[in-house]
Amino acid sequence: MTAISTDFIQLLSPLGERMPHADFDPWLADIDTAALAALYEDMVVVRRIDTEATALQRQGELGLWPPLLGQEAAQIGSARALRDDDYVFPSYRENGVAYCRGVGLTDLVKVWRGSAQSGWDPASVRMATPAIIIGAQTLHATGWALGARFDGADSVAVTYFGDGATSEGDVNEALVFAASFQVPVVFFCQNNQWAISEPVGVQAHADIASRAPGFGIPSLRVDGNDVLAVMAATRIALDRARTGNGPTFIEAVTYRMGPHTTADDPTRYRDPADLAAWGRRDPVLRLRALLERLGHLTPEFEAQIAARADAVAAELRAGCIALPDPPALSVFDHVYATPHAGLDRQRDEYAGYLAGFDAAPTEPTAATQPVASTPKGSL
Amino acid sequence: MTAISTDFIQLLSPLGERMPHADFDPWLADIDTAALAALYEDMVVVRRIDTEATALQRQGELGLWPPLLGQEAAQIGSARALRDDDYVFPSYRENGVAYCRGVGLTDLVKVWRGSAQSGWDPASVRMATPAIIIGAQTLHATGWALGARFDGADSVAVTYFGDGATSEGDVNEALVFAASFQVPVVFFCQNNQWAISEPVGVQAHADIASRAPGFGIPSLRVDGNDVLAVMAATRIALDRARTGNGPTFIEAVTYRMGPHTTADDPTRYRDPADLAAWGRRDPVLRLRALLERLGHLTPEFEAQIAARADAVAAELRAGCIALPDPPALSVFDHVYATPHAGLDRQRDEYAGYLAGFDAAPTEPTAATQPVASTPKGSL
Amino acid sequence: MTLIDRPMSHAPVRTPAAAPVAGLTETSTLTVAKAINAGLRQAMIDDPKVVLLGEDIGALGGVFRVTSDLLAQFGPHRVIDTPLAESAIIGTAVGLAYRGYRPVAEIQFDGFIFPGFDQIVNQVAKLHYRTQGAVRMPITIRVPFGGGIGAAEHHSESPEAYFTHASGLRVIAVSDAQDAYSLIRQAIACDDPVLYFEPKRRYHVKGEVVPQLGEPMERAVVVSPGTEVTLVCYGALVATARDAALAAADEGMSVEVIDLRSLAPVDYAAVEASVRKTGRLVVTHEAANSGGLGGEIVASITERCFEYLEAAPVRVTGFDIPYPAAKLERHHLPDLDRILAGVDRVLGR
Amino acid sequence: MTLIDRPMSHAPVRTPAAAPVAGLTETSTLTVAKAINAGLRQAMIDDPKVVLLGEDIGALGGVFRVTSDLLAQFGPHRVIDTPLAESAIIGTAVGLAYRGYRPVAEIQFDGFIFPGFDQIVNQVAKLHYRTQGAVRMPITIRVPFGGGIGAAEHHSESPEAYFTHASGLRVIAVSDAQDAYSLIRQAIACDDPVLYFEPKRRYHVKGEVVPQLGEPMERAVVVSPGTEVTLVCYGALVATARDAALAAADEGMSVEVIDLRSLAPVDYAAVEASVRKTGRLVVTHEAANSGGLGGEIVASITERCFEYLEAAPVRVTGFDIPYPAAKLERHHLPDLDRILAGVDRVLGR
Ligand SMILES: Cc1ncc(C[n+]2csc(CCOP(=O)(O)OP(=O)(O)O)c2C)c(N)n1
Ligand SMILES: Cc1ncc(C[n+]2csc(CCOP(=O)(O)OP(=O)(O)O)c2C)c(N)n1
Ligand SMILES: [Mg+2]
Ligand SMILES: [Mg+2]
Repeated sequence: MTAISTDFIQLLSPLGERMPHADFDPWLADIDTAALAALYEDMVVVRRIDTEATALQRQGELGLWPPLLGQEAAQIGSARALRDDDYVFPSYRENGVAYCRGVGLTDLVKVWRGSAQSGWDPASVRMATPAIIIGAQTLHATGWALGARFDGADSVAVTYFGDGATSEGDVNEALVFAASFQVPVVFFCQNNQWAISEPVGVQAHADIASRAPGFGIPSLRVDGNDVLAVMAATRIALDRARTGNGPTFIEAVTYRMGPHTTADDPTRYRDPADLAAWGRRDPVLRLRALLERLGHLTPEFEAQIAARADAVAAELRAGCIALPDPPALSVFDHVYATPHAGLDRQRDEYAGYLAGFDAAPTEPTAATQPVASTPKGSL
Repeated sequence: MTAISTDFIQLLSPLGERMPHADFDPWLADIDTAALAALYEDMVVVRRIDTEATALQRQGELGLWPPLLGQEAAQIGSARALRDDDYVFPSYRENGVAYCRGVGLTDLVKVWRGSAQSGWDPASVRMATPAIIIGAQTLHATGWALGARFDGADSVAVTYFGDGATSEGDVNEALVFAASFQVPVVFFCQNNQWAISEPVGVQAHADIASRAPGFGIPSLRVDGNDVLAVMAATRIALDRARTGNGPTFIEAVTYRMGPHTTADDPTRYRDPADLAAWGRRDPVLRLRALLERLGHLTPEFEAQIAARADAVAAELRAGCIALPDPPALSVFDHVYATPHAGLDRQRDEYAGYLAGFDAAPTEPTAATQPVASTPKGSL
Repeated sequence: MTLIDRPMSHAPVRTPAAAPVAGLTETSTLTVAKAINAGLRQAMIDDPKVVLLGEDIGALGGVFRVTSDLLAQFGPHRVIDTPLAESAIIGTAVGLAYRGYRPVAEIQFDGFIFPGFDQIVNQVAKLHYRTQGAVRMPITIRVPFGGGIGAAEHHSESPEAYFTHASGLRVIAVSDAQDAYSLIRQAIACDDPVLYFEPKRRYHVKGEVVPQLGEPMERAVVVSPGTEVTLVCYGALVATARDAALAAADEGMSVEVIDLRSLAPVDYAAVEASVRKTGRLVVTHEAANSGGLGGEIVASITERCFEYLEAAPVRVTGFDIPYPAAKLERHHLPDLDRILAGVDRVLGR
Repeated sequence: MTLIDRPMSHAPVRTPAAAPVAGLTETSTLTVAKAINAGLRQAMIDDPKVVLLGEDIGALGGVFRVTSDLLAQFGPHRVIDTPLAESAIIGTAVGLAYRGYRPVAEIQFDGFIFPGFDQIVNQVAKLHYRTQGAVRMPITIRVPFGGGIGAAEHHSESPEAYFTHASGLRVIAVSDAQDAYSLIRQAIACDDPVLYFEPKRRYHVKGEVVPQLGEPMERAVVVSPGTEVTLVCYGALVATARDAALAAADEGMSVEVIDLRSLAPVDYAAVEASVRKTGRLVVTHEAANSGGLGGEIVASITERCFEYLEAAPVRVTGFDIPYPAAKLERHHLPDLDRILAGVDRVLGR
């Protein structure tokens, strides 16, 4: 079993004790019991979304799902620190963040059902759709933040990425550009200890958080399973950005308790003892314990949260199953924003080809074609 | 004028004073006056090579030349610390290093005359030929060092690159891989304050040397115009690598006193006062001053060095001018190591085409083709 | 000490494997994935300088299990899990080649090759030429490619044409278990850099594998003889093309199917011989039409045997669109019906 | 405070320029480089969201001085000297586009585009499609391209075909001062991403520039009419092709020269109209033959007007080699003689 490094900031112990912290506490002055309860609800709900989506995948309704199990505090704590006019540039695992941004539940699964290459209009929730090319989005965030600086806005770009992503050139170049231009961007790294089958030790022999200062970017290393530490750190970073002090790097030390995606089999590479140890640091149970200590964990409260989670799950399931298949010719839509002679010709030809099939529906049978109708595969 | 940061290790002051340094001095125990004189000769000779090559370019004999003027200490101090079985992966400016590795003088200019895409067989001098794609060579060094580790050898890869290069993804990925695999590689960054027209402040707001520790790689920041500090630092890094302690990063703080290349015009972007200030920190004059203090700067010694520099310059010039033009059909050679049907066909066709010209020499006249016969251009 | 230092954990210990590893000794029925695995194993037995590197290729055995068991059998100095950075995977392979190794790099999915593109086209492809033959780049880059698996974006692409335009590279695409086994061995043994494309959606298709090197990898093969139309294909579409030829035969059309195997160089002698016979050419691939290999083949064959052509050659390819969502991919990928429509077209039917 | 902090120098102050900047108002004689400069200036005047970014484009004005004076005129928030990293230049442009900007990125030389390749083909090209039109990528990527200047490696390449295979991009190559001016303005105004290739070795060639947008950039133009052979070209080779047409006329052959201008999409209507008339096609480019644009054009024209072709189309291109040393480049680049030989061949002479 690998030892768990605890060289990070923690405000909420695994047992739910609230630990005072002189620098961070002022950033949480407004987090009263009601606020804690709201955070708890968020975390329960996104975990439930995760469970439901995993079930939908197992039932063949989704091709793939990348679970956030274990990373609820990292995502909710950071996302709930954002303002509406901030802009998120995520990877593929930030379903909890997307939930907070107001992404529709069905939109959340559209891409994993294979109905579209992305689920929502980024402008409507000020959150880009998932970046699958590891690390690419960190540069987009940096560019957006540069634009925000030019505009004199005090909005901030927040980009999410994993421990594995820190090895990619793009992420390091994003640190270079962000430092050079002193743009309002927060680099939020969820170090969940794994990049598919590779433990974080393959990527780095030093703490991930220690990377950024060498680029001239201050960094914070927090217990990523502690929603309060995450929220305070994010607020500090956002405040620095808003007040013209440039980028900040946050490493949220957490753990991917599920598989990499539903296509993955962690038993091939992961010591079960590790998982058990991290289970004792569960971010949801921890906040629950605090609420219990605060006397807020009434049966009514629990029932209310459970009802909300159930409702969300039901809505997700119904929306997912009801998602219409995209029409055949939409395969040609939106390649370009303006007309394109070559593509128009191909569309016309293919429309004619489809029209040539006698039988209704006017589509090829492709009987011998082994194309899966529901998507599967890895990430 | 920009202030010169002197937050680095210096053993030899700009005035030629030898400053004691508890950590570094033990690494220079063998550097007696004769050794200093040899280093001085190297530096004078490579500066002379530089001047001669620049003159050859001005006279149309070379298409381009990237001067090392001002960087002699960084290159000689490091290159003279290497063993024969170490392997150098340079950029395009390491002509001083190449000289120390035993690269032939004519081979040094072959590529800049446009006679070949590289000047020498890397294996013969254990130095790769110049990498023009900024930073690419740092990964090659890392891979070579990984191989050396597999082989159980105690040879070390040393890669040279500039301050600008530190912004490229490749260089950062090289740091990641080198740290992950703990390979015997030395990252030698000549921070000459400029990437063409961009001052180092565009690339980084922190010292370049502070980059590496965040990757788990220790680093050293030395006065790059001080041949002794450079040599000691390189020896320390090499020793770490040889004894299985992995990579080290060295930032040699120096100054590009010439243009980026002979195609560049620094008056467009550089404050002359900067150049003057750095002139007072000249690496060659500094060592000369030390030799003077040591009473070694006799007229005989100076004459001997001058004669050697003259001889080298004459050899370089003669060799350069005598370089034969490559034969037409060699354009097809060495694309592949093994036969290739497609290319063979093109070669045969072109040979037939050339043979079809009546007039001797059997080559096209291309009268209207504005292809320069001597190369020019930028880098 | 003035080192700006911080404590480092220990480098992984790299111990050689203990027991001797056996390769394939007799004809066996294997999936494409297992055939590549067997070919890799044999190459590693044959030459201690063969090392594998890539993401998740060790304990996991790769996301498609193509490198299963190799870590256990050869140890971590031969099967190297790398940090997550494709440019570095390729660049490190270049350095290993400088030091006399014969690296086999895995790119996890087709769409992830692009961060490594610069090292491939500017270094791997050019170093032998640049150094006038002094530095060899016997690097194999394995890439699972193609669609039809219902995957998310970047997991179904066909980037092969990009590499056929980069002089200095060789490009292979295999279609069945036998070639998967034989050609990975040939690719690794080749002193030139080879892009080796694996037909992702056929990984689980079984076939007989004779443990031999077989035909040289540059040769195209006629996988189904015919007289009226030459149908050129490679990778996963070979099976579809064979099905199309069977279906065409039912309709009385005789289609000769050629599996290119080598995409660079293309075995034009073989294609030309067929087209001189049939007078009609159809080329199919999943990649976009514009700039795809189909155009190159049509142009080259037109140049070589224009007078033998009885109709304009036809391309049946993916459209000029980014790879679409899984639910739409069957409207992008050439399938049996679209290939047959192409055959009809070239026959003027 | 628990921030792992270190002192930072101040961010560069970004002040807008003071005096109003004037664009080109009357017909002027300009070099190609100055014409692009004038087009950039006009685009920046027209739309405050147009920003330039790249290496050395500020104080230096770019290594070819194409962005000369723009920093002084528009200030450092419109003309941005970036750190040395191409992937970041493109990725930052993507982010700026997300925020409503219209970025113009400069790649210093053709061979340096490859570190940015992933961001171009996986992000710039695909984002509009990925987001079903929600996110536009009105990014222009300027690339000086082509050889003939006696430069070192990576400074003379013709990578355009790679981008014509990447669906979602538009690709332009200009040949003279007028198009340089008009098409950079059109490219910047276009809501799709555009790769804009600049004919490096013609930067200093002068021509008359009317300050107008001119023909839509998708249109090919006949730059020299003829009846017997259609000669398709683009970029720096347009001048060579015109010379070849003149020389051919001396020998009694009538060659119609078409400057493509747009390489993706190709204006096939224009090429087809010409080939229907001439029956003969020659395509020339500096890029390698295999996988180059020539094959695509030959294949497409063969598909479209096979029955009009009187001879196999001919390609006159660079060879399938990495760009050679300066002293050898004239044996790689198509020149007047080789183009004439191609014209002879297609005419069966
Ligand atoms: C450029 C690129 N290379 C490889 C992959 C395949 N891949 C998908 S997720 C992943 C691991 C990512 O690990 P990390 O950054 O830690 O994020 P996590 O999945 O743990 O959230 C890999 C290798 C990819 N998507 N993109
Ligand atoms: C990938 C790439 N991008 C751009 C260039 C163009 N270029 C050549 S040298 C140079 C500046 C390099 O600066 P630095 O790394 O500090 O090295 P120096 O020239 O100062 O030795 C640039 C931008 C290049 N050669 N390669
Ligand atoms: Mg991770
Ligand atoms: Mg420099």
